[in-house]
Amino acid sequence: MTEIAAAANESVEPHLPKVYGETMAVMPRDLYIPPDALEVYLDAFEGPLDLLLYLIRKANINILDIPMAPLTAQYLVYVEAMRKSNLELAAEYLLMAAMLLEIKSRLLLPRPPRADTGEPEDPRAELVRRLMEYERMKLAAAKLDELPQANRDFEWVSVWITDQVAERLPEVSLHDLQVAWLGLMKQAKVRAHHKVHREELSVREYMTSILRRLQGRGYVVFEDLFDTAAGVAGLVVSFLAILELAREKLVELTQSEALAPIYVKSADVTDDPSLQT
Amino acid sequence: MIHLYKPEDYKTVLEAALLVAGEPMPLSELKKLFDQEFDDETWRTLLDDLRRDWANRGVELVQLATGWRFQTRPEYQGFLDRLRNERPPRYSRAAMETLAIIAYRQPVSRGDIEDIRGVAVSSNVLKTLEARGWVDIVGHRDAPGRPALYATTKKFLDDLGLRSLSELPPLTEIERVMDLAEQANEADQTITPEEQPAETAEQD
Amino acid sequence: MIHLYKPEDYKTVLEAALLVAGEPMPLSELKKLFDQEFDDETWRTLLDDLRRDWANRGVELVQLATGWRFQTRPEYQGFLDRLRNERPPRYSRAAMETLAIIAYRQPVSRGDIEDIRGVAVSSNVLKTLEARGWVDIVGHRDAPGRPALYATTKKFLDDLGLRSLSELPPLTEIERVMDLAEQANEADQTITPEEQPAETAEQD
Repeated sequence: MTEIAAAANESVEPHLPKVYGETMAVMPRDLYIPPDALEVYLDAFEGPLDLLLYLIRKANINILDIPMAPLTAQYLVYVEAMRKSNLELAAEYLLMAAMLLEIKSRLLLPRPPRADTGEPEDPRAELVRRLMEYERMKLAAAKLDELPQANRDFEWVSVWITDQVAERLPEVSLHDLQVAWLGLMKQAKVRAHHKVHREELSVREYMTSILRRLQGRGYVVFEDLFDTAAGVAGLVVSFLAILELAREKLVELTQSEALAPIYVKSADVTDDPSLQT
Repeated sequence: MIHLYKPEDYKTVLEAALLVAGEPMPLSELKKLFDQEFDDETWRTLLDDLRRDWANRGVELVQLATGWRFQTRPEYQGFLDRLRNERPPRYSRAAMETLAIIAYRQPVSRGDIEDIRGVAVSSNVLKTLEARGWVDIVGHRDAPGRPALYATTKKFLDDLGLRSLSELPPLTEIERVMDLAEQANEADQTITPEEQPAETAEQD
Repeated sequence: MIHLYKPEDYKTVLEAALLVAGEPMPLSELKKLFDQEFDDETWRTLLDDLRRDWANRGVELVQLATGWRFQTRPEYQGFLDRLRNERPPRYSRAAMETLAIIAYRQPVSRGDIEDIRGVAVSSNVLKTLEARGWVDIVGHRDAPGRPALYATTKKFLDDLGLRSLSELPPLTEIERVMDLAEQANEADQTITPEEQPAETAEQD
């Protein structure tokens, strides 16, 4: 009984060779099963097809020559025993018993010729077909189970993404800027007022850079705002930038007398004497 | 953001992207990584190169049904299992047989599965496989009761390391097995199945 | 399960374990990996060694309060973001127009921006651009209220891949494109931009 129980437990494992290998010794050689082992024994099988398959493959019963009388008798014993524990299972085995009996009875009768070939059909053919399909799937299940399976035989790599705290900032392209301007022009009806050329843009850039240099400082000597390394073009643009800044009242230009040094001061720097150079 | 110059730089970004990906990354997705457009061959070289880099590690780069992904090698699972609180349960034979029938005979209805297995299919088995994301309902048969038709998913392929259903283990040639059973019988009877008259069955 | 002989073998297992761990792994947990008991110093060496292996990669091994884990380096975030399914955030039209005005017309006051846009500029828009480090206040106009003057920064140029403002798309080109568009729908208007009076917005 314990051996049989062990066999039953093993059969839950999908590796069939173990089931058949290890359990052969205690499994019945024919259709006789000790009544006290019946329940455990049947638990080892997935159903009547599985049981039949076992009997055919391991107990040397030819599928095409199934001994119908003892088989039927044995099935009726099962059904009786199983009615107490598992009615559903009993019904399936009962169905199989009925099918076997039907085959048996049809074998005894003259077979009607098949419509297409005129050959009589073997009533066992359907059972053989079903058994073969079941065995195919049963073996396929075992092979599938042997494939490495995610979370059982291997794991997915999952590295933490640091940014889950960092905010994702919008990306802006030059095209976006261009589109923004285009929209502005269209709606503002002032497009002609905003004709700015490439050269003017560099003046604007110098204006910003000069304002930055004046920031936090008081008066700066005019000449100091020129970067000679920028070349003649750079000097001219710097000069234009300072003039433009003065015109827009963004800087103050002061000269105490003719030929005295010219001082430049950002318009937002208050006249704090301590900041004067 | 750093700048990429050498092929190595691109591989570093690709590696990081694949290591953090929560799911297999298709090539079309990976292509979004770089501003530059590389042709498929260059991508293949890059990915193969990266795969070689990981050839002797506990983790490998694999190509699955839905894309590329890093996964641990099964040989290392014994160690990794020690860090788990519980081992994932093995599926029952009923579940595996049901899965095999769906995988090899899809799309199939519950009735089809029951016909092949010869027993009723418990709802739990199908629910378990659906919950795992391995099978789903792909339609209904135009028959009384409009039974649902089950098929396997991409996740099933991914989780089993397959790129397509054609990589499923081939089905065993059962005819040969049956022949053996018949031969055992023939030894006594010397009659081949074809020639066997109907009367033989009555000899029981 | 494979056998571990060399220190490298142990590192390979440790690396695989850390790569699949969903959360930081405390040392006490990592110790479960091996049958052998190593002292803390050996563990430290092993982990430091592994950390060095990853020194120049897109992913790094870090020690946090709760343990060790692999995580992406922030420098690579820009690339990895491209694989997210979510659409990248975008600035509002108001923000983009404000940015364009500051870029092309700098230095400009808030009043200037409002004049050009024809609507009030919300403080949030300017704050957003300042927080991004793209614009800042470079001075104040000597006018009633001493309005702050905004200009773009070096970071703005860097982030847009420009060496100087002169590399911004020239406005003439923008206008040309716009003119083409307008000529199509405003065929009745006879005044070309060139013929329009010379008063400029600077006079605002």
